[in-house]
Amino acid sequence: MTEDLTTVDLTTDLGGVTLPNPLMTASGCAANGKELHRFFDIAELGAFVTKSVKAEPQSGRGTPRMAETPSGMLNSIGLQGPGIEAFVTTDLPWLQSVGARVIVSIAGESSEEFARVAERLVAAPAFGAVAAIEVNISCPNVARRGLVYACDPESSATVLRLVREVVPRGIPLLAKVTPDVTDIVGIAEAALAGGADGLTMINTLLGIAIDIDRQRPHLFGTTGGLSGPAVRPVAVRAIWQTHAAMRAGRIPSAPIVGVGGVRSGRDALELTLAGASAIQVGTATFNDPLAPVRVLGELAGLVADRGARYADLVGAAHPI
Amino acid sequence: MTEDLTTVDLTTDLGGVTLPNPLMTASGCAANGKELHRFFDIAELGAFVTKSVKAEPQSGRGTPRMAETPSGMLNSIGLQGPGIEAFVTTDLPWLQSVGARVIVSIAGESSEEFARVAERLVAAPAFGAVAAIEVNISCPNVARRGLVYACDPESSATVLRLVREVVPRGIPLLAKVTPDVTDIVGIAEAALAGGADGLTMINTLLGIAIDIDRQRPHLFGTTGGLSGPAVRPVAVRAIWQTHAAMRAGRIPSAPIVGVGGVRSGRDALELTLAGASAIQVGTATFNDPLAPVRVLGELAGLVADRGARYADLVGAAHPI
Amino acid sequence: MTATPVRDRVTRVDAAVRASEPAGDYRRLTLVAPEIAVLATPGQFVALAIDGADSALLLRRSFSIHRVSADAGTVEIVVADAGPGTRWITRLRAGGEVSVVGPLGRGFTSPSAPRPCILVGGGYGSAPLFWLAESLRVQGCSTHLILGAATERRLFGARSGADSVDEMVVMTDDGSAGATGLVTQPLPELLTRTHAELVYACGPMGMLRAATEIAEAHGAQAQVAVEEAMACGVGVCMTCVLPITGDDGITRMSRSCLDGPVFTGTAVRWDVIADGRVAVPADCLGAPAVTP
Amino acid sequence: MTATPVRDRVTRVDAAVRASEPAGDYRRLTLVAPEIAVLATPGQFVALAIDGADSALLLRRSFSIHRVSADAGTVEIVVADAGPGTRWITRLRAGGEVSVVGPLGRGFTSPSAPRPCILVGGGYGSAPLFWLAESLRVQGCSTHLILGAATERRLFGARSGADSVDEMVVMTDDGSAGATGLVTQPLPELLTRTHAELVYACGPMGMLRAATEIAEAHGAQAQVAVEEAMACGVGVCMTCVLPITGDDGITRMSRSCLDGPVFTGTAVRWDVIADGRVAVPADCLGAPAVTP
Ligand SMILES: Cc1cc2nc3c(=O)[nH]c(=O)nc-3n(C[C@H](O)[C@H](O)[C@H](O)COP(=O)(O)OP(=O)(O)OC[C@H]3O[C@@H](n4cnc5c(N)ncnc54)[C@H](O)[C@@H]3O)c2cc1C
Ligand SMILES: Cc1cc2nc3c(=O)[nH]c(=O)nc-3n(C[C@H](O)[C@H](O)[C@H](O)COP(=O)(O)OP(=O)(O)OC[C@H]3O[C@@H](n4cnc5c(N)ncnc54)[C@H](O)[C@@H]3O)c2cc1C
Ligand SMILES: Cc1cc2nc3c(=O)[nH]c(=O)nc-3n(C[C@H](O)[C@H](O)[C@H](O)COP(=O)(O)O)c2cc1C
Ligand SMILES: Cc1cc2nc3c(=O)[nH]c(=O)nc-3n(C[C@H](O)[C@H](O)[C@H](O)COP(=O)(O)O)c2cc1C
Ligand code: FES
Ligand code: FES
Repeated sequence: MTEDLTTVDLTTDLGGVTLPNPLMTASGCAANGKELHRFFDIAELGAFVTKSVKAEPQSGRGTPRMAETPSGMLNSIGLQGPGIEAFVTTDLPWLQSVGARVIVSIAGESSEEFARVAERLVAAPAFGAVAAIEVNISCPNVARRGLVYACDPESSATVLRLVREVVPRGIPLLAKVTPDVTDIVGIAEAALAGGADGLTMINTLLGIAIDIDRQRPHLFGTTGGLSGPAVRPVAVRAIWQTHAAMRAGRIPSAPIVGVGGVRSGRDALELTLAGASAIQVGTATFNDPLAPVRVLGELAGLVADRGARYADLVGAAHPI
Repeated sequence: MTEDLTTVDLTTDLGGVTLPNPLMTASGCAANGKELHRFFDIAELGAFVTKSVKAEPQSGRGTPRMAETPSGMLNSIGLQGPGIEAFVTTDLPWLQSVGARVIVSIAGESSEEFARVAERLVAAPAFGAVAAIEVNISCPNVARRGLVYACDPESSATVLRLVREVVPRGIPLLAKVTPDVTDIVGIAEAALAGGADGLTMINTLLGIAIDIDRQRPHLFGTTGGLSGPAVRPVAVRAIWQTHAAMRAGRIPSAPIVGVGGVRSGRDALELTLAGASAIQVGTATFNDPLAPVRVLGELAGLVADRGARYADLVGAAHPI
Repeated sequence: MTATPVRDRVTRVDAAVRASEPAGDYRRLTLVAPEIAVLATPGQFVALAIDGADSALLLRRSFSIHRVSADAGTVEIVVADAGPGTRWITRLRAGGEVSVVGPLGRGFTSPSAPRPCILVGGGYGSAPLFWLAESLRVQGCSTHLILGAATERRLFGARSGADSVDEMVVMTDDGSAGATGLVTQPLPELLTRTHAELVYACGPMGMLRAATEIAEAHGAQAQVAVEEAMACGVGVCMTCVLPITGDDGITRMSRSCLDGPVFTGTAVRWDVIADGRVAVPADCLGAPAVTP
Repeated sequence: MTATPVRDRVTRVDAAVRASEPAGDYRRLTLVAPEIAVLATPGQFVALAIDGADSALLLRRSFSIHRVSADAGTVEIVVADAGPGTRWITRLRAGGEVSVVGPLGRGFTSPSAPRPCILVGGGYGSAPLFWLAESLRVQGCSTHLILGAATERRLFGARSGADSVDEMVVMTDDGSAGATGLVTQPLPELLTRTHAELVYACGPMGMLRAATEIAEAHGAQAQVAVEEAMACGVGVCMTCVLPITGDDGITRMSRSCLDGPVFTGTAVRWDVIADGRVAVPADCLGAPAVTP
């Protein structure tokens, strides 16, 4: 690192909201803040992204809920959480009390549930701490026999539209999409058309591990989500394709929050150069509870080395 | 290993053709045999799968053609090869001369090219060495602006139908599919309906790596195919879902050749328990040129430990 | 990576390996981690990273703290070679380095007044019990330890352990050391004889359940240290949950890395735990209407 | 893994590390691999795996063979710490073990009759040249070596190398050792003076191209050892290709691990090589109608 990192301009724009730096936790990889705050001040991050919350308390699935895989892992948590009521009365005020900029991740089994959760959130006294809402459309739609919302452009657009109706304009909506689709740009386009101000990509890839001794799936829930460095090339590809479509004017321009396999500042820069305006650190946090701030420091050093502002590097690897 | 491995029954059926064991090379990861034959006798394998061959000679892409990624790699070769004419006059006779059971992988830019390649192959004097034909539909369809055949059920079915017309009944056709789709079971179903006797899954996942120093994509061809242990959970999932659909009678039953991230006998058994009747070793060969036979030996030991025949373990992790 | 400031009684530190000694089938490692040594209490654990940034094994591995020396600034663990991660750890030697996060979780709770206590350890599960026994003894409790394992080589502490406790009984499944039988076999007699009201147990799930039931039948309370697969160890991933019934009678899927690893035995919903799987009880908070 | 039978002059062997010594910015490793030592010729290379089955680095790393001792059964390589893979290798010490595949590729070709030869090595590119020089000398050739690097620490063999050759010239970009300038600078004068008809060059692409052009201008032939990124090293992946023009005048994308790494300098299509990228020449066999 060549210079004083505090002078590096890391600010980034997220659909109208300016963050002091692009580093975030990833939903479901940082709980709701207290646990990591033992290791570092979570207000140092550009934003803190909470675990996806649904309308009611959720027990999640049975265990085993995880399987380690080469340079990654499978998880099958089943969106365990306290429900939006407990979230707004307990978690959100605490996040506000420590000065965190919060991105609340919301989920639902129906598009109405998404809207209901968003509505309750907007009404919360601590809503002032919320910088953006991440709409986790990479979860199963009960009405369509469990087909994931983000596997279908129309369902994706519907969820965003209903949520947009209840969320004030100044709060950006980020649609979080899955890479398990034939055409991720088409899903991104639909989410933006529905009302998303930005995209978070990628959620986990669907995977399975078999316990060869017991001769059955390793996870209680059979399938799990693959994450970690193993999937980084897929995340970079998804960001690249979507950002390229924006540059070419094929879909409207919007900020992309990059996530998938980021473990170091170099990885964060890789996603940035592909087109991400902000970076989430997920599974790497399990390896190193300080990963989000460590990556932030490393990224700051790389940006400084390049004598650049962070914003100048977004998408800079694109030829046109 | 508890017993003499030569007594273990490893035979497997591939749509009417019985192989002495389920281990194979993966297309494009073993060239056309001579190179690996320096390390081990390729006739020991259940089958040797050749590099996908097109009608005409192909230069492939510029370099860099590869990027290492965590527990995997990206490749962007562009199907470099000699063309079917040189293949049938040079490579195939050599493979026959060493006694290899050959699975010829064919590719094309149009469904007619696939058929033309198959026709020429069938007419070859050394065609007797061919145990099966693998139809690599995970490659771009020029007529549909480069959309990969296996991303679309209809195109997949068409290719298989045209190839089936020119290939004698006794030679099984294996459709090789990509995991980069929303519904892999739907593609499998279409390929089987078109005339495939079995499925090979999975081909590589689309990925990108960025060179953060030069600030441009690492690969000459920008995108590449992700392979290696990193993608194994995706391969297991694809095999599981497809085999489950067969067990449930939702699609016709057919053998699945499993490929993706296999590095050890344990990995091979994992794919087998998920539903694969044969196993290909690809990227692991780059780490260890003896990987295909080493995995075969390890798998034989695991099958023996379980006091089973290999065929009994196919899909054995499914609850129903 | 250097040691991070202690914000809340937990830290991440690059620990030098001071010693690695064989102990039967296990290895005892002494790690230099003064920040952790001063904070830890018996029953807590540490999470070790497996090699550096180029390791394909991303997740930390958890180990009960065997003992600490605040003076020497060391933390000791006892490790069984159970797979690739623990193999890497058992191959560490003096002079090596390993990233350690700790102390983690809630440890054992001491009785409010001096009381006889029974400690039950299966396999390497006995590792944290000697330190626990010593701290109970300081508090005036008498300590009775049952040590068990499949075979002699799987016992930990059978030689040196007797010094830490008032009474020690050794059991092996195959009789290769001590008496033949399960580690829980002497428990009823010991409970009756000592009038102990507290049983501390660490070992496999089946043993913890048996210890809980035997203790309950004798009017005693069991504190059990569970071992659930953990992706993070610090409370952020929700992989390590167990159905635990709270004082309010409600069962929740609770994180064993944060609310445990020590739980009151009767709070654990043993009824849904079998063969390495844990189902969500139908009466659990937020349980799905129909189990998937 | 044990050594495999040699089927065709190439083998995979688990080699013990006999020695690892610093050499300027590099490390020289001595590996025990008798099967490889007996087979290798100058200009061939070996491919080393990075750690075991739990390494996230799956691909082998290639290194020119510095020299072999058939008697001692050893193979020596010179390694620059250029990234995570080479870092792991440079940290290997005597007593360690590494999986080695070799000997790989086609090495240098000797002149058909005793002739003066010029050898040009940039950075660690000089590693294979001393062994080559010794074998040329045995065949009665006089040998003239130009050794170059950015700085003194990046030179390899500047001290001991002089014994292997008849004449040695040292160049550094910054003048920290020998004369100031590029390694190819003394080449024209040397070609004129020695009437050499053969130039052997090993080093970065730019240097190989310059050596080829200077040799050609003096009516000499250059043999260049290239360094393309290789996924397999054994000829099965097609990642390591370069456009090479054959005797038939046709350019093909040829595998540098199998048909190289030593190529005739004028056969390499330098016109499409720039800044770490190699394009497919439009006249290449099987080139796409329109470059993508
Ligand atoms: C709170 C706690 C305390 C522990 N104390 C000790 C101890 O003192 N000594 C000791 O030798 N072991 C202890 N273990 C078990 C130890 O963590 C596992 O043996 C180890 O994680 C296995 O890793 P592996 O790579 O060798 O095996 P693998 O089976 O290959 O591991 C694969 C994955 O499963 C997880 N896993 C496998 N087995 C277990 C297990 N039994 N418990 C938790 N996760 C598992 C691993 O963490 C890893 O993520 C403890 C576990 C926990 C949760
Ligand atoms: C025929 C041949 C002979 C070589 N001889 C020597 C030698 O004698 N001494 C020496 O120090 N190095 C030599 N190299 C270069 C050496 O292989 C690379 O420096 C090394 O692969 C880099 O790996 P890394 O993990 O340290 O770096 P990274 O840059 O992290 O490697 C990432 C990937 O790119 C590949 N790669 C990166 N740089 C190179 C390169 N220069 N050449 C080929 N592949 C590369 C790696 O193999 C790996 O797959 C040789 C390469 C070849 C092909
Ligand atoms: C244990 C675990 C739980 C997760 N839970 C959620 C969640 O609740 N909502 C969500 O949108 N993504 C969730 N994710 C996905 C991550 O936010 C992230 O998109 C993904 O893991 C890829 O990033 P990574 O490789 O950095 O982990 C979860 C991931 C993991 C590993
Ligand atoms: C360098 C390379 C080249 C490949 N070429 C082909 C090919 O020509 N045809 C094909 O069907 N698959 C090709 N593949 C895909 C493999 O056959 C295999 O499906 C994939 O790599 C996953 O398996 P693995 O993880 O064992 O490598 C190639 C893969 C690699 C790494
Ligand atoms: S291990 Fe992650 S929450 Fe307990
Ligand atoms: S490196 Fe694989 S073909 Fe040359």
